[in-house]
Amino acid sequence: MDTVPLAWFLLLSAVLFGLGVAGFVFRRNIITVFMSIELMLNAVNLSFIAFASRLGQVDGQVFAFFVMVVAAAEAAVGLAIILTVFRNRATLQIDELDSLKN
Amino acid sequence: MNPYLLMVIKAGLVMGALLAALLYLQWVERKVIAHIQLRLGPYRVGPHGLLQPVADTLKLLIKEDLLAPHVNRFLYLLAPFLAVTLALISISVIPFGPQIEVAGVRTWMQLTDLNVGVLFVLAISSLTVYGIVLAGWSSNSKYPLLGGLRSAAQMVGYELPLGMAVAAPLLLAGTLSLREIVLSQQQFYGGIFPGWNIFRLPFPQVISFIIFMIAAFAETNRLPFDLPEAENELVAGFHTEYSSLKFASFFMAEYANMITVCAMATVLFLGGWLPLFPVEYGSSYVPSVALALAGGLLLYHGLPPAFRRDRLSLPAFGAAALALAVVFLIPAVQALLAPLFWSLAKTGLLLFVFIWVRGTLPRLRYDQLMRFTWTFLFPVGVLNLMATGLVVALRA
Amino acid sequence: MTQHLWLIPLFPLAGFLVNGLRGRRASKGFVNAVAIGTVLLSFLWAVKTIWALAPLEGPYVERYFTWIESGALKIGCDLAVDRLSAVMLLVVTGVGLLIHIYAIGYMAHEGGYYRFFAYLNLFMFFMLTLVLAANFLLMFVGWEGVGLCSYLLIGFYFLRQSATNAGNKAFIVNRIGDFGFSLAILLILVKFGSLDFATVFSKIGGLPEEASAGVLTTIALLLLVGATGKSAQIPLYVWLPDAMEGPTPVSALIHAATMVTAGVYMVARSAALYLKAPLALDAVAWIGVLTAFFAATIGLTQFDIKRVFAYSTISQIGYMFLGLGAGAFGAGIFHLWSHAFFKALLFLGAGSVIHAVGQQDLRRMGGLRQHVPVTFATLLCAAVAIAGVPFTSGFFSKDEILLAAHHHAPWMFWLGVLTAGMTAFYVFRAIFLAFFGEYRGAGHPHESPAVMTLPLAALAVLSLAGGYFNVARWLEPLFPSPVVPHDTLLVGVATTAGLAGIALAYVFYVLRPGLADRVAERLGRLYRLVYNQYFVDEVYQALVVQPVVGGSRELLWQGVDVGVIDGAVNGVGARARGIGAVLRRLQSGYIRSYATWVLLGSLAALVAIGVTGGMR
Amino acid sequence: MATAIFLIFAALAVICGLNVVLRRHPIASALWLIGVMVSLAVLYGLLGAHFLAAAQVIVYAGAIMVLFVMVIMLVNAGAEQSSTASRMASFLGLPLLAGLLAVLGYVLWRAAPLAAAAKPKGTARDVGLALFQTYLLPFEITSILVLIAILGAVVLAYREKD
Repeated sequence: MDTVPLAWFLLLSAVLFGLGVAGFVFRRNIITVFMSIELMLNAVNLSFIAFASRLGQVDGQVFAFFVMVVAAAEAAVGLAIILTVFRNRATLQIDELDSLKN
Repeated sequence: MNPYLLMVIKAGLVMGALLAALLYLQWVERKVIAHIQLRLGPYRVGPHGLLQPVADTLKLLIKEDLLAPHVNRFLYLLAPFLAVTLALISISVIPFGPQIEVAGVRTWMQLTDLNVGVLFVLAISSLTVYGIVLAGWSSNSKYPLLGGLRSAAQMVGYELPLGMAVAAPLLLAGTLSLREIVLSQQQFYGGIFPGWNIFRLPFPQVISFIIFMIAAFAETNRLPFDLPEAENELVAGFHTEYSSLKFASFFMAEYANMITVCAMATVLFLGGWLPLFPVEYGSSYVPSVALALAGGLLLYHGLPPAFRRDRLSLPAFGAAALALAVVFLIPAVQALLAPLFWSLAKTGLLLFVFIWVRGTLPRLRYDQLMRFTWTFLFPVGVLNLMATGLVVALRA
Repeated sequence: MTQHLWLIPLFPLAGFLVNGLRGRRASKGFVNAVAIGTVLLSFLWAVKTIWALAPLEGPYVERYFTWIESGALKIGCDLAVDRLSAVMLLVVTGVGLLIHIYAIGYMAHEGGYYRFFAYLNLFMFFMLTLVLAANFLLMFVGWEGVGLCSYLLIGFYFLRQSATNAGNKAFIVNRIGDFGFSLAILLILVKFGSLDFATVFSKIGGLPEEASAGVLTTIALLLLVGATGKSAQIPLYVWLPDAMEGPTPVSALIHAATMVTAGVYMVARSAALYLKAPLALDAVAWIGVLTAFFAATIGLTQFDIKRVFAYSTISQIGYMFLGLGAGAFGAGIFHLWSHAFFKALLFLGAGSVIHAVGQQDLRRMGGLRQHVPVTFATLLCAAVAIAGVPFTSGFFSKDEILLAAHHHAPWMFWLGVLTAGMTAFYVFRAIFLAFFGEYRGAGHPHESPAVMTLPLAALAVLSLAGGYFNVARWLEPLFPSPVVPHDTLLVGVATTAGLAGIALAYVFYVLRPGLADRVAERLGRLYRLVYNQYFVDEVYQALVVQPVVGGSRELLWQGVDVGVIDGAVNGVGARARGIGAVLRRLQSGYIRSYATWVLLGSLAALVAIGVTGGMR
Repeated sequence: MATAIFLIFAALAVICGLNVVLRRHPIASALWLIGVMVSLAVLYGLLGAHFLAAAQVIVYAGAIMVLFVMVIMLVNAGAEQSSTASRMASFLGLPLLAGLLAVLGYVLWRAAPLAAAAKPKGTARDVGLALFQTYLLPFEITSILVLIAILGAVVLAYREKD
């Protein structure tokens, strides 16, 4: 079985990360923004696992595992916050949630 | 032999058997429930309604394929496809027998063995919820949405106790490969009592088994947990807006899921293809004896049949069963098929339990359902896992 | 075999916890049972321990755990018993037990009943910790703890302004002494690298004489500062007379029998140190004899019965210091032992009188002999003991001290004899004023209940007979005593002084009642000086308190606090507000803008890493 | 073979990722995101990380994304409307993103190639041993974190009964 160069994985990771950043900055729906964050986390995980695989170490995978767990915790709390925000403001438009202004 | 060709042959065999089982499982269910309710069930199409599934399939195929104007088309079409695909995938890692040799080709009675087989099944089963959720969402209508929402909460809620229940026997087996899990249950206590995980010392997994089965009921949306399709509250739940073949897909997915979880339970807890008692005590002859008994029973009822229409079918099936019993006496066939028999018998028994429960238990209320998993089943599963882990660690 | 020394202080602590936490809702019977029971257990365990360890030639140490460990420094939580602490143990638990029992009767009608006993138990815990401690730091814990309990109990009637003031005064004055003590502990730590008694004292023996005399003298003097604070010696004695604001059992237990003698105990404990610092030892003797004399003169003129005894306490502790300073450590502890009995008895008897007539002014008493016969009889026992009437406990211990003083410096002996005469005079003055003549107060005095008189009787027996256990001789293995020839003549002089004092008091206050006032008038200015306690409080107020208060107010508060500190804080606040006004522009409230900022930041970070060569 | 698999699923991941960002409707984004995750799971498997591949599907696709879909359905989110409130994001966003990608690309281009390891680890046993031996404390702390997150989510989402 031939091996895929590490750089390809990293490139894919970078592209996905960039997509996540783009979603974070340009999307207006708060849930989509949140999903963009998950996309970024996934992209980083790919890097971790690719490095771990190429270095023959398991540590990177453990790190990715922790990222997943933290992502799960983050999703639970974040979605609870989104629900509460929606309940109070009846909107998911990120630009309407600007009570910090002034 | 070309491994790809072998793979294709095996896949074809498994798929054919699975699809046939799906067809006839529905017939069996209708029959069993009918008998529980002291009815006859399907009787008109074919002898004892044996051709009913074929008729049903035909009906569903030629029904009008409705596509409501308000649906989200892409997802609406994707959902049943997703449901049935995901339901069928898991069967590929489930072992049905040991390594066998047919015409000089040695192979396992299993499509493929993953070293994370259990996780694979869990992963696939965790995706099945999308079929239902998407169906509910894309239908763009009240009841399906409610059904989809309920289903998502229910399946996420019951996946945890399921995982806990699965983890406990894994601790005893020390592997995630389904094949090795079965092989780890090979010993017999006292030379006679099966060392299946459900009985396996130091800590019998009866509790895990019960938790697994309860969670499996919920995961497959079967009574008493069929809230996503509760017909008296939600019309038909997530598939209210579906008709024709797409509707059939959901049905197929449900039955395929049932078969998968029963096969999983067999592998994890009931020793897979392993016999109930050692070969030295003649366990290889059990299939023959069982078939012979069935054949005898059929002949006994069939020779002067209660209904005239059975005068041919009952004796014919009786004779077939007897013939099969004789076939099972041939050593070569016996070695090949006895494990398969055991594995199918156990799975079939569990499937019968599924149907039996559907025929007996009422449906739970939604809040009871959620409270049950979060406040009872999950804690019990965790405790059971902790106890098992402790015992295993102490013995190590 | 381990003796479980920790149990001795633990019992009262348990009592404190139970009474302190649950006492408010518990019945008086329960509170009594807990308070008395724990002290009784403590007493019994102490007796059992000493019995089991007899004859207790050397110290017996129990090490429990390392309390503080830092580098080479290692301070353990260790308890120890030797003959010295055995004496203290018996005094503290035995007299403490009697006073606890007495307090049941005395406090029967007071508010905060459970609180009182909880404090008493806490005091017992700390006092026993102090006594049993096997190193200076643990001793300091007990030392501070008894100070705390003293403060709490002096201010027990905290609704009375004078009581809280007295409590504050005791606490603050004691802080000065404690400061000295803590400095001494630090010096010991620096000098010896350990605080363990055994280690420190054995190292002292090996030190070169001249090279270390300075440090040792400094340490000893600092310890002496601590001792003068706790034991109410010149110049820090001013808190003790005011401490009489507390309930009488407290005065008896803490401010007569046990806590105030902690300084004596501490100096005796550090005998090895003082023997290497003759200058400090001399200072101890000087302070002791001067305190004894001056306190006695003040005692001559007071009319508050408890104040008379308070000055008497100061004076008697002065005796003990005199004994210590003369090198007769055993004699000092012997006097501590007998003093604990008769002074506790004096206070308890005074309490019984106060209980009977409802106030403390001797001028409003008189003729109580018939009304409170038991109290009178027992008080008389205490009085003869303190006056040094032959064959009472005070006779033996005081003579030991005076003999040692004569050996040390004859003038100290003569001053001591004079003091002994005055002591006899003022004690019997109080007795005669209270119990003879006509009753000058209001109401009908009545005898105290048995729960109060029985401890009085027990203490009376101890006061009379306590001297037959010669503590000084028993302690000889611990202290290298100076060889003091027993001189019958000197003993006779001292005894005669005491008897003369009694006779004089009899003349002044029984035979010719008007004489005392005429003498006081004749002396005029001198009498007023002594009557007002030499105006020491006023002098302290003018010399120490006023400058400190004034300096704090003018310089520290108005100058430093308002000007510098507040100015700096306000300045920081104003500056932050100004910066915030600028930075607020960035706070658009739009999450996406923030996200863009984050993006900008991470890009900048990446570029920075690249530029600085983190990227290869 | 491996290259083919990589190319297929990398392309799939990028397509799905593009759709996550480009689709107007949150539920569509969510579904495409699931696509990304499953593709990545396959790539993890390709890299020998079988356990993480399964965990990726179970945790991300099976749990987290179900939560997302549920919340989207609960609040019945519609397609998002465009708004231009954040001038910062509209003007600076694209150049900055381009800059970030440029820097990342530069890094990749300059990065020294890594020699392939003899045998990649990644079975459940490997990860399990690392988790429960080397990383036991972080693992336990993570479990506490999850517990706190559960409590937090419950407290946040709990509707007080009037």
